[in-house]
Amino acid sequence: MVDTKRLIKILMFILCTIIIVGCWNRRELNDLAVSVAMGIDKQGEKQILLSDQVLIPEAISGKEGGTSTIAPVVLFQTSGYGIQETARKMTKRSTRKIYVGQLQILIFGEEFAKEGLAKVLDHITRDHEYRRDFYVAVARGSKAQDILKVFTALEKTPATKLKSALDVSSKVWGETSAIKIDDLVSAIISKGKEAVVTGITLEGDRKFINKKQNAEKISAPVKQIYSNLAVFKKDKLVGWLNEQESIGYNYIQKNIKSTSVLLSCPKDNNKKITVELLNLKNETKVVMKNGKPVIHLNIKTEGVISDAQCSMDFTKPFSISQVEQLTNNKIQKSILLSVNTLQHKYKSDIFGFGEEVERKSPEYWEHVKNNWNEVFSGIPVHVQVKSKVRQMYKTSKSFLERMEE
Amino acid sequence: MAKKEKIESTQFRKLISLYIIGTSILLIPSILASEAKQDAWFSAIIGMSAGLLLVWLYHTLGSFFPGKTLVECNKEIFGKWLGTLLSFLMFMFSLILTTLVLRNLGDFLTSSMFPETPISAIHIVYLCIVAIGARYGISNIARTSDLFSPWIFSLFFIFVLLLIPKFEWKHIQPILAKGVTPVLHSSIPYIGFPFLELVLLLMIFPCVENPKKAGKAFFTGTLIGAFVLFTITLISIFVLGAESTASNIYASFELAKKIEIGEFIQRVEVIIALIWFITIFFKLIICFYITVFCLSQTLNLSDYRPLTLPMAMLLLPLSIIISPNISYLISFDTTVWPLYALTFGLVLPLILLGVAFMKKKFFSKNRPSQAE
Amino acid sequence: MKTKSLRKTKRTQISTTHKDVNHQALYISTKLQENIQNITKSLGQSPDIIVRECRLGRQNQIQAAIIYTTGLADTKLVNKFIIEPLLTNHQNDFFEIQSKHEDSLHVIKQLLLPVGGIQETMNFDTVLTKILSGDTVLLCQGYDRCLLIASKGWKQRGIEEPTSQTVIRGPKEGFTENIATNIAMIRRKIKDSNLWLESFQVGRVTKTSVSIMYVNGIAKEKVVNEVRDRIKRIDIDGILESGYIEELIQDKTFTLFPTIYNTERPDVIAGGLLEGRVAILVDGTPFVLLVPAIFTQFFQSAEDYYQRSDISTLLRVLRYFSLIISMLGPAFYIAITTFHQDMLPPQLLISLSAQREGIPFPAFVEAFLMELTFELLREAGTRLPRAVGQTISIVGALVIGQAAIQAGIVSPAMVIVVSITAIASFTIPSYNMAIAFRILRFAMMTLAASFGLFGIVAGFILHIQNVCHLHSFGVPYMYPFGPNNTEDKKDTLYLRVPWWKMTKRPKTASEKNVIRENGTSVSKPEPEGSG
Amino acid sequence: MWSVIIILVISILITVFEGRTLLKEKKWKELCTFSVLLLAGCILNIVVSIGIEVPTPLEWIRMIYGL
Repeated sequence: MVDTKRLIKILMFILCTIIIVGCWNRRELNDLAVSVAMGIDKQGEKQILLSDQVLIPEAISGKEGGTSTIAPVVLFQTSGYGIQETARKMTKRSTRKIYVGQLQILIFGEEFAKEGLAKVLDHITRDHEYRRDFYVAVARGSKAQDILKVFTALEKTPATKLKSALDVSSKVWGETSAIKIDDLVSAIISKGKEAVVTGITLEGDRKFINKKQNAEKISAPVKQIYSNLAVFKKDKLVGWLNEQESIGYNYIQKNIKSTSVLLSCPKDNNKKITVELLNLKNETKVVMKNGKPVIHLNIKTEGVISDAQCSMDFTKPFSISQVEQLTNNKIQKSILLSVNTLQHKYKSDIFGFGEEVERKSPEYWEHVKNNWNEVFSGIPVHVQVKSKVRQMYKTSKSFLERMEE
Repeated sequence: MAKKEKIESTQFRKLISLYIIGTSILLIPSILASEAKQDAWFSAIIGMSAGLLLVWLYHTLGSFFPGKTLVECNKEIFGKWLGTLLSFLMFMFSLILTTLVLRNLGDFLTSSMFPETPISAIHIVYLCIVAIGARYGISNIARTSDLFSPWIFSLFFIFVLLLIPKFEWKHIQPILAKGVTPVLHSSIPYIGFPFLELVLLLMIFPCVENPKKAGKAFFTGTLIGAFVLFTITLISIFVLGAESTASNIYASFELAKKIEIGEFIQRVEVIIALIWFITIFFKLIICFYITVFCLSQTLNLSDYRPLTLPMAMLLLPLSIIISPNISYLISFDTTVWPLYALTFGLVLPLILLGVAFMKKKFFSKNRPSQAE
Repeated sequence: MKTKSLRKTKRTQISTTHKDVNHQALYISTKLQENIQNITKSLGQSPDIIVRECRLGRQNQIQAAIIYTTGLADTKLVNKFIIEPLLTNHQNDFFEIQSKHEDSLHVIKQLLLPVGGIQETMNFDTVLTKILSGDTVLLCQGYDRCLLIASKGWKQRGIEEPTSQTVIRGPKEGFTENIATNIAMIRRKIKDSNLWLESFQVGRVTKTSVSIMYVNGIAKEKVVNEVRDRIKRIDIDGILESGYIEELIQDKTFTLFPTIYNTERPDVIAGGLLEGRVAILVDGTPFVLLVPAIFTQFFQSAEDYYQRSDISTLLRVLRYFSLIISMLGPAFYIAITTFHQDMLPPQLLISLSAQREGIPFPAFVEAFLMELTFELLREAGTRLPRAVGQTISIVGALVIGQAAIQAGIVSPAMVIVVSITAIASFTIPSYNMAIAFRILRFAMMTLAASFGLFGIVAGFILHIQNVCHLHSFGVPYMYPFGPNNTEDKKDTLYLRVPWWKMTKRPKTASEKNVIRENGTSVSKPEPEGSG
Repeated sequence: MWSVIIILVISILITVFEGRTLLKEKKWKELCTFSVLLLAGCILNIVVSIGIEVPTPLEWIRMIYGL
């Protein structure tokens, strides 16, 4: 008790020395090159090309209100053998250390993805600086670096544009799937599930890549568009799903918050009726039949008729049930389509049926887990869809009908 | 001087639960899930019940020698020389435990937040605080725990609440797919890790004001601590799945990374980590206090306080050399540590209790008392 | 808990020599002239000591002298009620009575002087002290005693509104420099026979009167005894303000935090007394001390008890937040911008780093400079004459706020952080507590700059440990929190439950008589139409 | 090099502050324990800071338990 004061003095002294010597991990904000998007491409035989889209803060915010003439971002690129080595080499180009803590999207080149992602994913999951919540995408038919070189309007940084576009489209349209790095990694690791990554393509005149005029035109000459899903087997890209199949996949995964289904009119194939699905419930059941699993998919949807071109009177219950039936068929078709493609074309269980089987029957799973993808392609899948059309917005009859009356 | 210090039974309860939560909250989910996989929560329950049994043992021992610390019990039962030797071994046990706790903290910080900071710098900072705290005495530690524990528990509660939307209920299935063996097997290091270490708390057990309430506090404290660990294990499985839980060394930190509250508040993991620092701090300071106190009692010193600074000085290099890397530490924690802890946490108390019981039965009427 | 703070000052020797020169006599002699000479000599023949010699009695046979100090004694009172009755009552019964009684001093005291406080003394020292504190001395030839007549009356400040702790609702009177007035103000609030007062004289040279006040039966006897002992142990030449006493009697000096509460407000003191605390009043200062003091007390304003409980609770929560901001604000900013950038939302990160572009200093130095400038401004503002002070703060704000940003020396965000911190620190009601947190802020900034949030937490733990270690007169400083007490948490840092729920006195200060309000009686009227 | 000097300075500081009171109060046993601990700490610190590899004490425990 007597010399506690003294003790505190000594320890304060020690603390002060450390503090003075300290500051190992300190980085000032203006010493950071904040990377918001990253692209990884194949370069030559074995090397990778790492592209970092780095923010230029003054160009985005600041006193000039962002109307400066410099581009809002700058792309640093280096090639190397491993991602860590390459990232460090980047400092040769950039005056500041690249900071990846704010990464929003990671894009793999298609060629690179075909060879396997494993060699970069380990570093990304291990390094403490990477977050776990950025999106991943595969550049379809182009290089990842090209996608990062496109000027965009509306959002100042291309990365933000890429991120929010993916966010929105995966929610309201159902073709794309917003896959985060965490989902990707856990799907690759899991034995009962394969990975899926959304695709991104460049459309338009490639001359405008890396040109500021692109953002200045009302109709941008070159656009980044999300489309389709890339199917992986382990960490390697094996193929793409088309639009229908992608939607089918998303139905199974319950990824869709809402989407619209385009149906042909019962009487006239050329006229269309659109049902907007608002609520989607999905149940995957595994039933063991004769020691073999059978998958039952039960899907329940609720929707509204949002656009009807056919001449139907929706005040009649019959026409409603007709629409419901059509919706059922449509959804079932797209699901079966995607299941078929994956079972037979790619032999990759991206739906996670394997995990369901494991839960249902661990003993059986022990048997088949090592060649699950083979087993998967032979599993019967039953799909049952129950749709309900609740409302039809403000009008009960279609516009055409009302014109004719 | 130190013996006059008193703590309340509620404070004792808090100290125990913080002591159990301490470093375990970081490491336990991964250790449990490495073998039991999705049944890790089951192992947590087994560990908890084993822990409660142990607490019953310690409590019996503690109330057998009212007002006596473990070291004093040793000396009373085994006589001066053997008792001193055993107490010294006990001291080594607590010293190694303290070192391990310190090292765990340093490893956690350097690997998750400050990779460039030398681990010794972090240790020095922590040792400084701990030395001051130990110097202030156990009652001050108890008061500090009074102040911090509402924060820790409420933040833990918020942490759980924020993770609920991320639950994937199906992660927990299938239940007991591989039978009970892996579950039992993985609960062994868990029993060794926080629960067998509880034996050291017999050093401060006599400080508690009301011995009757102290026993109850011992139980409830253990229960609370074990429940927190159980919750965190369960949540890790729910959110991360068994695979990720097992492969992430600091699974609960990984959990914290999953929290998002809207767009603005993300990546609160640092704040959650800070809460864990505080629990680790408590574990460390209790261990440190016990180590120093144990030594001073073993050598019959009048005061433990002069030993705090040199002990801190000694702990610093020890914590560096104690393990070459984290995987060594974890393998030690899961293989050797349970045995080592078993020696001091189960065998020694049992012998003590047995001998004491025999002595009481045969000699109680002949000898009035053994104390000097 | 030993009080080590009762240190002996080095001024001891000076005062002893002073004694040797002047004090030849210990007692009053029977010779009047000798006495007068002694007194004037002892007081250095100061011209403000008035010696009025006169003769009393029917035959003017009694030689007497009236001595007082101009300025300290109320001259009107001396003339009207001391000199006049003595000189005009010659022809009255006095003479006859005097013949019966030998003791004319006694007669004068009993029959002649229409004044309240009259004492007799033989002690020469007392006489000097009394003269110097404004009393009048009546010496008579042939007596080795004298009369001390209370005639204090000097110009003093009237009761004004306290400036250090202002309230919107509540009494607007504050203590004055006069201890008697102060005691009266407290007495006016608590009219109970158990409100006890004890007086001491502290300071060998200044002979300042110090009083302790407590409600007998509520205050812990241990605390009262401890206060009494500690005050008696003080050995110093002078006490000029209650700050002297505070420092000399507090438990442990190694802390930034005040462990004794001080206030200018009688209502706060009265409230404290009712809770069982002990008040220490010192003559010559409007600041009255209250012990034991606990941490939470310093965050309570008198007004909290006058506003509705829900409002007060919210205000206390607000203060609690501002306490955290004022201690940790800049530290957090430094930690997050230099260590944990990933905690920032992307948009904020962009705008912050754009602002920092071109700033020559690291964030820590920037923050340090700004905080230092702010402290300078604050100090300048309080020290300068009021009119200039205003100007200084305006100039400071303009120069620092505008020019520094435009020159690119500091970033706007930092200015915002520093100003928020400054504003937050003003919400802490107690000035000396606010200072403690201001100092801690710098320590926390340093820790944050070297270890980020980890450093802040480490510092925080250290600080909490230290605070938990403190005691104020045997009461743990962090009382209702550590050690924990649910009952007493009803009136703490962030909570003020309604009066009808606070039925017990805090255990900090009172042991017996804890029931403050009869819990069963419904003091609140039932709302009409209910039930 | 610097680290060795700092370690020595700190050890001396600790000795001066703590040892003085112990000496004054004539607590020889405490002083003895104190010095042994401090010496061990100091030497170990220096050894570690110079960079000499020290085997971990955990290995001994492992050996005792025969694993």
